[in-house]
Amino acid sequence: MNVIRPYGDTLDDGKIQLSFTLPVADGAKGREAARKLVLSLGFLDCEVVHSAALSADFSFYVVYGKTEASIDYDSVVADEASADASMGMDEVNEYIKQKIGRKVVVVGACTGFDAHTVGIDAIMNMKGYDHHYGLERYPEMEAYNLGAQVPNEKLIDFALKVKADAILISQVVTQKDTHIHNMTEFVELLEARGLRDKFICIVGGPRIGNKLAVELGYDVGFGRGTFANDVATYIVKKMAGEL
Amino acid sequence: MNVIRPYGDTLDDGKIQLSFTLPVADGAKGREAARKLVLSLGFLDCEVVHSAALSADFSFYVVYGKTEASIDYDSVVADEASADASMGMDEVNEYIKQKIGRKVVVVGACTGFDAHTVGIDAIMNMKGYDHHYGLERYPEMEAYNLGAQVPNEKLIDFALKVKADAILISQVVTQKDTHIHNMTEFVELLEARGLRDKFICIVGGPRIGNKLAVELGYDVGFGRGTFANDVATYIVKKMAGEL
Amino acid sequence: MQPKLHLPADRIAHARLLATRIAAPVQDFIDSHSSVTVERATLRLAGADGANADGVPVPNLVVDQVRAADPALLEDGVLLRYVNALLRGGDSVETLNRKIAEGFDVMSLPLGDRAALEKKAAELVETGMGRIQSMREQRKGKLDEHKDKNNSPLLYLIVATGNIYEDVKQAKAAVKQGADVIAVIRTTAQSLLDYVPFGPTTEGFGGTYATQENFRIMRKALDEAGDEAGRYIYLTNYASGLCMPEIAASGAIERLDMMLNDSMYGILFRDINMYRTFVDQKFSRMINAFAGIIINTGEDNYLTTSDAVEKAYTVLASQFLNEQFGFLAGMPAKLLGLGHAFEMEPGIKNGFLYEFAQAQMAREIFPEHPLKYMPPTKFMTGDIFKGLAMNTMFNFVSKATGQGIHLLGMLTEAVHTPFMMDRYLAVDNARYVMNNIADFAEDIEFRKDGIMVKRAHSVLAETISFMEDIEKTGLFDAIAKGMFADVKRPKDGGKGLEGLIKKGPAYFNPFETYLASALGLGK
Amino acid sequence: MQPKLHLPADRIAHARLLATRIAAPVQDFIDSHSSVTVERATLRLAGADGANADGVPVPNLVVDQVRAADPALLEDGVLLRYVNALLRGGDSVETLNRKIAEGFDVMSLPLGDRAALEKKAAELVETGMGRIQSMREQRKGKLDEHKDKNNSPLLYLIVATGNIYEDVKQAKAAVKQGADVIAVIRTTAQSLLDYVPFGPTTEGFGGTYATQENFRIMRKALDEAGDEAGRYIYLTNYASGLCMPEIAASGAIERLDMMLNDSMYGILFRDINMYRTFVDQKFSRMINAFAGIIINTGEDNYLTTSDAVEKAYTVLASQFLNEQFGFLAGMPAKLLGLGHAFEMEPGIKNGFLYEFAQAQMAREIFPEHPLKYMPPTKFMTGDIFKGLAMNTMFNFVSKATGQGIHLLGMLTEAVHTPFMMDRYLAVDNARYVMNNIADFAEDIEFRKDGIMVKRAHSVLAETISFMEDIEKTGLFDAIAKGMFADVKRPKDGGKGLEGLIKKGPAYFNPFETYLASALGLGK
Ligand code: B12
Ligand code: B12
Ligand SMILES: Cc1ncc(COP(=O)(O)O)c(C=O)c1O
Ligand SMILES: Cc1ncc(COP(=O)(O)O)c(C=O)c1O
Repeated sequence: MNVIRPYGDTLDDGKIQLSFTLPVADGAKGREAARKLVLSLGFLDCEVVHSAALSADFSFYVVYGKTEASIDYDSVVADEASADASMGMDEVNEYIKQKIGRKVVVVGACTGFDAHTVGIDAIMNMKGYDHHYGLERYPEMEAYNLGAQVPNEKLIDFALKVKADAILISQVVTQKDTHIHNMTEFVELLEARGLRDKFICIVGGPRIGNKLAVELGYDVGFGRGTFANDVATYIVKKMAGEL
Repeated sequence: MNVIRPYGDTLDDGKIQLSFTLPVADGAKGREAARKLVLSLGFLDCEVVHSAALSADFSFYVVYGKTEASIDYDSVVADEASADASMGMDEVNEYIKQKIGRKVVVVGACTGFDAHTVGIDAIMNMKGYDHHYGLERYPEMEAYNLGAQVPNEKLIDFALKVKADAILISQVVTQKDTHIHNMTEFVELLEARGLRDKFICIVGGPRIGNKLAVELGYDVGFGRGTFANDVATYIVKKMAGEL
Repeated sequence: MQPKLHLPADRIAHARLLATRIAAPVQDFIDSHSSVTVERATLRLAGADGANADGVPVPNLVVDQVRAADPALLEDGVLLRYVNALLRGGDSVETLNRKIAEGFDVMSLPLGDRAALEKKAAELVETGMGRIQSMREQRKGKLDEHKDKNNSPLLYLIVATGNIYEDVKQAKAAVKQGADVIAVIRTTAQSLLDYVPFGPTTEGFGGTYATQENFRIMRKALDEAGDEAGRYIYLTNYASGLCMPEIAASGAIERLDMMLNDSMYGILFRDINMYRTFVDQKFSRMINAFAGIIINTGEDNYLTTSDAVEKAYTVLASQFLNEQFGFLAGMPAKLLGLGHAFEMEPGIKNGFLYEFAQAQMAREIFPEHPLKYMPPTKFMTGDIFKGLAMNTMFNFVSKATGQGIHLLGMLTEAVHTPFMMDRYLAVDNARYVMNNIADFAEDIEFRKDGIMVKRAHSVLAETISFMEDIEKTGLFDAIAKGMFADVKRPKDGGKGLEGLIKKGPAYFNPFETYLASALGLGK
Repeated sequence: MQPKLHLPADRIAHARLLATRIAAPVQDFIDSHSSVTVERATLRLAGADGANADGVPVPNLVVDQVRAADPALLEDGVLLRYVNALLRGGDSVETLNRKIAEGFDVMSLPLGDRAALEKKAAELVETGMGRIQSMREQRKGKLDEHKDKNNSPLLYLIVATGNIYEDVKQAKAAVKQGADVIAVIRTTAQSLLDYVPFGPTTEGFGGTYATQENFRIMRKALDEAGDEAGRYIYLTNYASGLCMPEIAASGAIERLDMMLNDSMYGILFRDINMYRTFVDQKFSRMINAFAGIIINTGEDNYLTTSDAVEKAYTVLASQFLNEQFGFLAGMPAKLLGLGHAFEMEPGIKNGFLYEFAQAQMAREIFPEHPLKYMPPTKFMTGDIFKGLAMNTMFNFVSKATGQGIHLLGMLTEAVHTPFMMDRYLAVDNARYVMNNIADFAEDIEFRKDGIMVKRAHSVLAETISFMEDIEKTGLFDAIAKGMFADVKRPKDGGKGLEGLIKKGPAYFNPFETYLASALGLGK
């Protein structure tokens, strides 16, 4: 057991900063409402240090609260696919040669109406991102980047055509849960066509977590700060049965 | 019943921004710990949008959470003494003439080790604060401002000497709850000397709430944004038995 | 504002000359073409409106009917057929619209007397253009009434809930907080729809459908909020996409004040066919110009994919081109809200000086243009506190260089579409900074051989050499070769090419003729 | 940095002349007086240390013993008696300290041979001063080792937990984040204690007791953290208060690098007697000077009670006086961290220009001084987002005017003493801004008749007229009349007057003599 709590300036003081809007007018009553609301979240102690009117019927609050909430750090399991020791590009290529013995084929796209290609480009394009080359540069990989706004159906067809080992999907827009709809549709299509087991299915994007991805039927999900070698490591280890 | 929830961009979406420190290293495990912690506070949904190392053993998190917590706004009772319709300076003087018929004597000080006089000066000094004259300028009041770091004992002696109607205490430093110790000591001293009923006891400061003040045995507490006329209104109404 | 950069006037003039030379062949192409959306926009100006039970708008129905009858007929312009139906049926525009929505085919009637048709068309032009003219006057009246009450630069806030009624709430709150301009962001991918949805809408993703009814709802709300706040609130929406001229038409009719409208955005960033886009942008801009609507161009987009330091010249080159295409569509400088952005990586040493220099450069090269300045987006992260600081610096540069239209940066840019409180914090920050440095621009000079002066000179030089290349290559080929924004767009690729129309010798479009003459455009 | 303000050199010279004239009579008074804390500081330099069971420090015990024996004896200086006890008992300093702490009265021994006493005292001077000298060399060694690795300006962060061990944690984190200077804030009201607590402490309010042991603990921690970070970390504490010289002595011994030390702060802001303060500040500054410790003066305090726009001249006047008293105590300009602050109300139009002008003015008038620049505090509110923006603007001005020591503003200034994350956000902001505008100062000029130039000229003019008034009135009377900071301090009022000592003809203080000669101070 290693119980931890938020830290302001003293161990276990439980200090947290919050800010939010309430759909009520600014004023003493609003501030008291803000305070009660925060207390109802289980804070022991709460100071509304600022309030301001956003309009006649909305008001903004800055609050510092103190909580006794804690978690056992030992029991926390990091759940980020890109988190820890990934292999570098050369290592991945070596690994493919050693353990797979043929080129690994990956297909990527930004699906649905999503046109945010910078993320998938960062993973796939030659030039890569932040000093990490993209998958196109991996000699032992064959990488196809289909770009923006690719319908799920089309992506699957293409993956079949090039005999892809892995499909990489990027989802950036999350408003109204579009990404969820879109990600779900993709997996359902695959399953309907009996193809789910043919591909390693990977999804990424700044608001994508591994948990969510797995829940929706993907093999893995990658969030912000992912680099090509993180994904490559996952793919090849998965193919080699080491994951 | 008028149930309200935090508002991000849609009614009842329950969005709240949080930031805090955890006494663990930055990384995937830390982020997961942050997420779990926020969930344990009763948030439904929580995105750790940023983390950074503060040192090898401390890390910082910015989080957006979604809560279903709500409160019934109708049941909220504003509890800020300075909140609503206070009389203006002229009105207060008129009120004293009409309903009290003699000068009202007030004594103020920044007590204990607290040397933050700007707040009590704002309430008492001639020039006042933000276009609200201080009590010294009220013709129907006699106001004594004893300044900084006044021991509680001395303040009481002085109040007795000038036959004060009200004692005004300012407490700004709250670290390690100094203000609580100090405020408590004052009331205990008064009670020990059998004087509690002789004075209207008022405390103020940026982190002082009315609730706290009343709990500690004061008549009332005033927070940030108080003006002289708010306090004056309270004193005279209390003296006239209208509160 | 005193110039600070000592930019050589002859080089600037040379760049403008290059822009005219680059634009000229494109303009020739444009003048001999129309498109389905140009035709639909014409119909809208004439009064065509409404949609059938499947949501297909009346203007689309009319164009489709003509095409179905004989695709070759499109070359005469579609208005003729609509006017014909009006005359033959003796209906009001409203009645005809309803009939068409209910299934009536305008091609079911043979063409009537040409002179009568032209007369009726001239009446429609008078009514339609009169309506827009009166909107323009209303705007002027309101601006005069609330003279000098707007912030300078204008503070521009977006709403993007997807639901027009929720947008109204957010917009009103934004006005209360101090916004001058409200832009209703469109739903994801609307630019790829080859029709304009009809009626009020409540279900968009990342934005709200641009529909004429939504325009009307928001216009009304902003007029109210503006009257209350004692200043005019500029309403903004997006023309860009497969329906540029139609949205411009609806915007003109509903008194929008600004529209996103870039001569190449659709090509580069939405993969819309280049011929189609060039044709569409011209007609849409003529409408914007006549309606007194300020256009906002999209140079900021170059920097979301390319590096802001390296590719600064693409922004300036695009500004010259957008200016030129604007002039060719009859737009005066004061309606040309040329775009640029504060998008450098925040870790760059002296990055602020480069940004300052470039913003000042835009100001000096385009002195009468209400420059549209975009906030940091690409390097925003979940660190909202860092983001707020970046926005503070951006607000500083904008005020210190006298920008015209200031898009407020959101501290949560990397997280979600703006919460109401995010917008408040943005306005509050801008107002603080801009008031606190109010006259800084007038109070300083740049060192003659300093970093800022050198930066501006070198960006101008790079721009000129880039534009010389483009002139040599030709704009169509330059785009095809990926010289802009690192994307290659084949000339016959992209969406919407099938909607391009070669004008026939009998092409009839009295609205175009009217606009061209009103805007002083020689044919 | 190129001057930008065109300030008239003759007026600046005149202001300096006024400062020498104002300081001269005060200096005469100082030279003929000592105080209990000057005596105790002398004892500390000689090695007196420790405390009795009630926590009364050995230096206080010695002084009290002398006074108890005969108050008149104080005029000879107390060191004599301590040396006498050492000689008579044949003890080491440590043994004598222990004995005193256990109750031994130095006055129980009659005075021995004068020559022997003087010789022993000279030995103590050599040891004591040697120790300080070696600390100075250690500092120089470390600074050379990590040359040019510090930020410019130096980033200064406070820790204020009340617990020295917790402070260490926070300080190390702050170093990790990028701080150059760590100041351990003192506990509330320590400045009013007429003794320096002993040993490590864990219970302070709003800060941690300044004790020699706490200094040592933090020094060690910062040396470690600095070595790890590859830069020298400056340790700072507060001399001000009733024990200025003693804390200066402990600081010199434990290799502090900076100390808050203002010639009038105690008088004005802590109601300490003015005679006492002037006497104490001199000796404390001589120690600081010899130890190579940069002092930070407290002009920012004027602005926490008075208006920063109106009373800007009080800051400049105080800087001239602090400079003068510094020179008189043997301090070179490079150790004079004169204070000023960014404390204007954020709603002021062009407030940024005034702040910029004033910061630049300080820089130009005090070109070699490592100016200490304080962040916004008074107008910080619970709106942490606004506060962050204000700090961003402050960081900008600081870098753009080449300040020396930059106190980082906290976004939670109005809420609580800094959380660890608050500090991180502060450093992160400063580093971003300062790198992003790195060479801005060199890249701009001020318009000759602009707002900034005018502002600086007018503040200088007001300062001179204010100093002329003070000269006429005399500094003691000027303070008594409330001419500074709107507070009136009666000459014989305030705390600590009873501890003032008129030096007798036989006053013996070889440390003072040594320091005066080492610092080149003529008597
Ligand atoms: C650039 C940008 C654009 C550009 C996109 C250009 C292009 N070709 O990509 C343009 C201007 C076109 C644009 C348009 C829009 N945008 Co945009 N845009 C951004 C912006 C500023 C940066 C995104 C970016 O490039 N990040 C850099 C890359 C490298 O990071 P990344 O995508 O997170 O990718 C990394 C990881 O997530 C991961 N990853 C990503 N994908 C994948 C896939 C796999 C398989 C793996 C393994 C990993 C992985 O690895 C990458 C490298 O580490 C963000 C705000 C921001 N600062 O984040 C808004 C943002 C994403 N946009 C937003 C919106 C709403 C839109 C619009 C819908 C607005 C509108 N209504 O018009 C439009 C519509 C676009 C559409 N149809 O999708 C919102 C999304 C809100 C939300 N959460 O839903 C954001 C957050 C802005 C905001 N606050 O409102 N946008
Ligand atoms: C100015 C200032 C100082 C000045 C004070 C000068 C003076 N003569 O007052 C100086 C420089 C001396 C100072 C010193 C210290 N300060 Co100080 N200081 C501040 C500062 C910047 C502003 C306070 C202020 O003047 N506010 C303006 C007035 C008008 O507001 P106010 O006090 O809230 O008063 C209003 C209401 O609260 C109310 N009110 C107040 N009192 C009363 C009384 C009555 C009867 C009523 C009815 C109403 C009322 O009415 C007023 C008008 O609306 C604050 C930070 C901040 N921005 O708030 C820190 C702050 C208060 N200081 C702080 C600290 C820790 C200290 C020190 C202890 C630091 C140290 N270790 O050295 C010292 C010690 C002082 C001491 N012994 O008390 C902390 C307190 C943290 C905490 N919550 O415990 C703060 C919050 C800064 C920080 N973030 O660390 N400080
Ligand atoms: C000129 C221009 N038009 C349109 C848009 C956005 O439109 P959409 O995303 O609907 O294509 C932008 C966005 O940056 C733009 O700059
Ligand atoms: C010169 C100087 N000394 C000391 C202090 C603070 O010391 P204390 O609060 O312990 O008196 C300050 C604080 O502002 C200061 O400026």
